[in-house]
Amino acid sequence: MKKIINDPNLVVQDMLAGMVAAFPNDLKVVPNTTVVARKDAPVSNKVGLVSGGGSGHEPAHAGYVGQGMLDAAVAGEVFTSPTPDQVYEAIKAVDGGAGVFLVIKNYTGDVMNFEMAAEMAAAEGINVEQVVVNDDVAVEDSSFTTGRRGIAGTVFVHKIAGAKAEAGGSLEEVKAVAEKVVANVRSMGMALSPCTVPAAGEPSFVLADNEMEVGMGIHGEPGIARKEIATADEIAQELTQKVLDDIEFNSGDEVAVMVNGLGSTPEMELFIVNKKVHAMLADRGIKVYKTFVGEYMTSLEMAGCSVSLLKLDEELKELLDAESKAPAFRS
Amino acid sequence: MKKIINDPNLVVQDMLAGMVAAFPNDLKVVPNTTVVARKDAPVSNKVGLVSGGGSGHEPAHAGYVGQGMLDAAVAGEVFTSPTPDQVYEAIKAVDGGAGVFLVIKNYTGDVMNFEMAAEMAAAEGINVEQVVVNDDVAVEDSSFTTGRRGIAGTVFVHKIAGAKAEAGGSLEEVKAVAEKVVANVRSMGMALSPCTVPAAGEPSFVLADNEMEVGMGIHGEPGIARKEIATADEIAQELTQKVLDDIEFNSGDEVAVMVNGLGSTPEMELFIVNKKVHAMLADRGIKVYKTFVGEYMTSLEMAGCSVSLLKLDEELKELLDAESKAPAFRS
Amino acid sequence: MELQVQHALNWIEKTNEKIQTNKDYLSALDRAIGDGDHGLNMARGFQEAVGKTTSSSYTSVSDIFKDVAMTLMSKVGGASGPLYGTAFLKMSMAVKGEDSVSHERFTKGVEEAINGIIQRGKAKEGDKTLLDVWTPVLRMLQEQSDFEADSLENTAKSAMESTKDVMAIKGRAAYLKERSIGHLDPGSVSSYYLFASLAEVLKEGE
Amino acid sequence: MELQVQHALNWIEKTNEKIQTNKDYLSALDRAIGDGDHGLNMARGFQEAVGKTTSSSYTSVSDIFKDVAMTLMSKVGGASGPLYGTAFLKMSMAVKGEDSVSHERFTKGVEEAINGIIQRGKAKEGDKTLLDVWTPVLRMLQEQSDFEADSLENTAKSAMESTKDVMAIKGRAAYLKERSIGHLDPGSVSSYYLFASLAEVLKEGE
Ligand SMILES: Nc1ncnc2c1ncn2[C@@H]1O[C@H](COP(=O)(O)OP(=O)(O)O)[C@@H](O)[C@H]1O
Ligand SMILES: Nc1ncnc2c1ncn2[C@@H]1O[C@H](COP(=O)(O)OP(=O)(O)O)[C@@H](O)[C@H]1O
Ligand SMILES: [Mg+2]
Ligand SMILES: [Mg+2]
Ligand SMILES: [Mg+2]
Ligand SMILES: [Mg+2]
Repeated sequence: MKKIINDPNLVVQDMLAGMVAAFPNDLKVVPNTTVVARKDAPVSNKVGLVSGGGSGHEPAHAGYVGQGMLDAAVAGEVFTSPTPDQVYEAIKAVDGGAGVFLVIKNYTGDVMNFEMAAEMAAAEGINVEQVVVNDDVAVEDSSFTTGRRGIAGTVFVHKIAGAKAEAGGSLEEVKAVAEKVVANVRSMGMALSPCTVPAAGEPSFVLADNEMEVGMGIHGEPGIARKEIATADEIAQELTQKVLDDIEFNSGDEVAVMVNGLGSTPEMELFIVNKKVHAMLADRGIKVYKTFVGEYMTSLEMAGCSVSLLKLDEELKELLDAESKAPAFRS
Repeated sequence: MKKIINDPNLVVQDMLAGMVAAFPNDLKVVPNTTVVARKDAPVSNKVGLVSGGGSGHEPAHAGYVGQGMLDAAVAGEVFTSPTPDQVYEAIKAVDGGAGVFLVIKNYTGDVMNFEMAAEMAAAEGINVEQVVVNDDVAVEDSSFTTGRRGIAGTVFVHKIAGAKAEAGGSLEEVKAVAEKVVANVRSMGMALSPCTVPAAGEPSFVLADNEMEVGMGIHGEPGIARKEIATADEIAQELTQKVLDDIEFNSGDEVAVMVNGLGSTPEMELFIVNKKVHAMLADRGIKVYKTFVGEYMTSLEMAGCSVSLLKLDEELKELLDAESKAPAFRS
Repeated sequence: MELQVQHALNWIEKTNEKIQTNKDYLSALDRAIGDGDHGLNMARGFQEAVGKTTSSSYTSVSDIFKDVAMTLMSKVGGASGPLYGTAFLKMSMAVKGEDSVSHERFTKGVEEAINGIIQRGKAKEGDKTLLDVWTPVLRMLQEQSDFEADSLENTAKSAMESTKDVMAIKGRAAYLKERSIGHLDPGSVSSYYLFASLAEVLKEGE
Repeated sequence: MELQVQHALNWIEKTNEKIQTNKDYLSALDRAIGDGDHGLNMARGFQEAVGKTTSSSYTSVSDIFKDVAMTLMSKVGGASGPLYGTAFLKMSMAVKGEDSVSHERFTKGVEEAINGIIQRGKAKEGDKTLLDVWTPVLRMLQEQSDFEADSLENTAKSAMESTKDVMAIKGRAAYLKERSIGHLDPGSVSSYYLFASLAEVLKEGE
């Protein structure tokens, strides 16, 4: 394991300190927590937006804290959902009287920990609502199982729900628009190489030189299939087709595209994938309203990418375009 | 070699197509060239800014094309300086009548190819000036040798000279401020792992599990020393100290900090490095005006980072803060 | 016999020892079908729990369980944190009011713990989660009228082992579907350590 | 003998063959002390150059050299593109006005090429660049009055080999300082291929 770290057990703490040092006017760490909040939190009479999850997905989630996006992000240990007390601290830190909205990625741990925090907050009289993001079409959507995971599409929820809250939306309105995003966003990913959790010191899986893993999560969990490595066009084709098959996309629809790098994929390769994604959408008469190419939801130093599509309507377009001052999402 | 590409010989072409597909309202490829230019280039009566170099440094250089930054970026083959005819195409594409300014990184190839293009442009009556960026303190600054390399600090030149040009600065003024940045910016890098040029298929060097390479360039060239891998604090200390030793920094000085990832370093690690850089500057009474943490000037999928410091005065601060609409540098 | 305060303290300490010793093993199990942090999570949580229980003084088992619950809840994270935390909290509530714990009360505690786990995690026996150890243990406890260390250890062990042949329905391993077959469930292994430690305490206490 | 159009065409073709064959070797040399693209650069450039010369018809060596110069300039990139491009451009100018090229004219051409390389690259002999092959070759040419294939081949070869023991002052390898010692200069090796190819052409043409 080669990493630029001090102590494998202190990576989260060190990272948060380095992050707040970088953006001292915009971000703060809530004392004695792993919560990064807007410097001006709580913003009174604004719905407070909280997200978070395990660390190792940077810039998610703290990079999305800022005016127009999240009010706070809770950082768990690497790939480990944060604990309820930390989420509760975040809720308290951003509660400006208009309620707090939680954006949760659909993992058993995240759902449980966030829900427990929500119960604690409710017991203190704070109005809390939530959405569970499950955009990963690699996984079957079944109520009998854990259901689909939340991956890169979550960033669209942060952006759009954040814009709604910033514009003065009520807790119900924020929830409604977040649910609309969840209903309209789908993603799928693949990996060429694994990642190593610092405290574990072992790669999450082993791939042969000619292998790729398709249907990756973002925690180094194995994907749904292991295959011979394909060309960028074939990879883009496979991911995008799975996404397109999952919800109805019609000619004339407008979408936002996100080609997300998992950590060590050169941007060059993401743009090569993007070329094919656009070609496929053009073939189907689907109009791309906006494209995001880069590292939005990573898996430490994993090599690979995901493709997300968000079907847009006028409301979503406007909120997607609204100003954001989050360090990792300037618009 | 594991890469998400189609044909190793077409990566630059595919990338540029994917890039312009992502930002169709902002960027264009000048037909039959590898030049990415502002959609509205040439902007009349504005000094046109051209930079570029080998590919594989994404988001450099095309990611910095946009209002407030570069007018065009010329992409060479991976790690290979673009040819004079391509640079000349860029110059012609951005010449709005106020002259064209070239930002060149100090590598023999870049300097020669850009200068030849400048000669071609001069022969056509276009007013061309240039600056050669040489911020890498790992390399000795000697007029008998090739001199210092240009690395991540170059992005500050793009930003500040770009803002000056956008504000209506004359060719001389743009040149003067670019030279001021070059005089005040210093960088140094290190790597934990090499990168592989797609068409070559072999890693640029081999490091043992416990080794790091210090004083890296950004083309997979070996650095100046190979050492046992150190902690993030030690690495930050070594890079930052070398930078601080190179020009006078006094207590009370204001600086911009850039902690740049070389390609596959998780952002988490960059923030851990940033923490130490800030601590060192605070110890010396040096004030951090603004911090940039992320991938600004990469080396394909190399793991490692560089630290850059730019000493600021009022003019540089204002230009650094000025609006930029380049995809990879929104402010 | 009844579980005394010292038994409960020893239980937590022994569990912690086993988890620290097998930390890498638990993480390796989780790497195969999950995200590789189960050993780290449990080791972090139980280390803290022992830190808490050894630095406090107790007059009831219920209070010990409560402190363990709170510590696990705030230190483990992931899926296992809320689940183990809830389990200990429910056990704490079930054995409240008396200093030591009878077999009957303990059995009730495990039953409540399982209810809590199900309520939180929405899994059922056979989904390849730690319930696949807890539920057989409960059945065994219900069939007996006093603590029986050996059958506790044996039941937990064979229950843990049989998670290997099962396809995961809940938890992170569920994403793998058929590919999850052939691997032990990490949470079931840590639960086995928990009950095996209890068995050891019972033996020493006899 | 004089260099005829066909000789010049053969020269470029043979050079290209050697470069294509040794493409990976040249890149590997460049990886050791540079950025690993010299083989790629030269192979791309000479492939195009041959494409150009074989699809055109020429009445003078000068025109061939000019097309080669232009192609290399616009296809190679890096440091070697402008340098080889300039070299061929200067040679083209020096041998202009006559269909074929005498030894004397060719010698003058190489001298002008070197001047061009120096003007562009600001290096001097001994800096561990391709000048370390071109300059000894020029001296050898100046000492003789007619083309001598064997001494051309030998001079270029030993000049190329002696770049190994030299510390780089210019080019990318200069960053390595002492660490550049012990490695051949990639540009000198490609220049050796160029002159070795010329030697072969001269032999065949005799
Ligand atoms: N819904 C659930 N109900 C019961 N137990 C579960 C559930 N989901 C996961 N588990 C248990 O948690 C274990 C994984 O814990 P851990 O690795 O610490 O958390 P995470 O999966 O969040 O990384 C699994 O092996 C399984 O036994
Ligand atoms: N200033 C210079 N003068 C003469 N030759 C040079 C100079 N710099 C580099 N070279 C030659 O160019 C070769 C490297 O070419 P190449 O790898 O294609 O370009 P780059 O160094 O830009 O990657 C070196 O081996 C050396 O022979
Ligand atoms: Mg986890
Ligand atoms: Mg090069
Ligand atoms: Mg886990
Ligand atoms: Mg080279």
